[in-house]
Amino acid sequence: GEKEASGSTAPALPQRQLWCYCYHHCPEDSTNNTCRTDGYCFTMVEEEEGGVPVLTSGCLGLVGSEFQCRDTGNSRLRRSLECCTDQDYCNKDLHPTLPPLKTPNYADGNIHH
Amino acid sequence: TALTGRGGGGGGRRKTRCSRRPLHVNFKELGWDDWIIAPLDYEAHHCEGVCDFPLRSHLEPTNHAIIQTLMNSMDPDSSPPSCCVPSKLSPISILYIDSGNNVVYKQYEDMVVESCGCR
Amino acid sequence: TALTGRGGGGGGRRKTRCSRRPLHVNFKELGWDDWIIAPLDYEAHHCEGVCDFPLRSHLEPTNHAIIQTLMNSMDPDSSPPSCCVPSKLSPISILYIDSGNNVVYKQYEDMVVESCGCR
Repeated sequence: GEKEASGSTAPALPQRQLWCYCYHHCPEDSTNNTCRTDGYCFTMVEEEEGGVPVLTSGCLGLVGSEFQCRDTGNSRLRRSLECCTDQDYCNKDLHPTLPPLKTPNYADGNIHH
Repeated sequence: TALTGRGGGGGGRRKTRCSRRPLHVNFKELGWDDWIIAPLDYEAHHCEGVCDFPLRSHLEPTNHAIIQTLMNSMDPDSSPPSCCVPSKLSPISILYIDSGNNVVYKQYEDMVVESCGCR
Repeated sequence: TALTGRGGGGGGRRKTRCSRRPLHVNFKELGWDDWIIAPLDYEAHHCEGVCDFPLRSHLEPTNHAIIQTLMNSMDPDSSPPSCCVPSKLSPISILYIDSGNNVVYKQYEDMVVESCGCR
């Protein structure tokens, strides 16, 4: 197995910044619904308390992206989140759909490489 | 059902997410104009709003904040959501009279919120 | 009127102040046992409780948190109290299968709360 410890001596990768489409809770300094990140773009559809599905998209940092992009299939509110990193604004092409009602082990959150 | 993207519009109450808000501090109102000469007021800002999933990159969440947010979305009783707090602060300098009746000009650290994050 | 000193006892509801609380994270319940090999659960803790005046030294408040707490006690509408959040975190190491199907052992920073503070 490959041992990957933080703080290893491998030269630091140049900090690649990815542009994403951002909709609904963009950073304060965001322009034209865009944001920038060292991690992933995402799009998520979530069913709010009232049952109304809400679409949001934006930037996720590299820290914790393994957790956020995988999400949990057991959240109380129905939601589906997809991440991508292949090119700028890749989340414009993501169209997640809400999981079926109450299928216990339905795991969501795919990573697109 | 039609997809809405307008800030949790439709029936749902608009959720205000973690962001920097105004907080004007008036030392006179605090009753400190007996020792503070200047400034007598300043803009400190504060952080307020929900930290909900997913935690955006500009909120610079820690791994723990992300895990806690996921746990909260699974079972709100297990833990509260992560909290919106200052992630970057800056100082201001204050001219004041110290206990020895000297006039002092000193820089106070962490007095102004520059950005907010979820922790 | 008798002074009460037992943690805000007397008639008032006992205020639980900012402190570290349990938060047991089970990766299986999160649905992550398809990529995480070990550990499948761990104690992450979390921070919860009120940050009221005066902010004690063990809560390591910033100047801003102190000012915000004072402003809140003067006018609760001006700003919320400061928030109880992790002030010190520690890592854990996780053995998992990555997207290339390799078995990886990696240290994840900031996964366990060591202490809480008011910010």
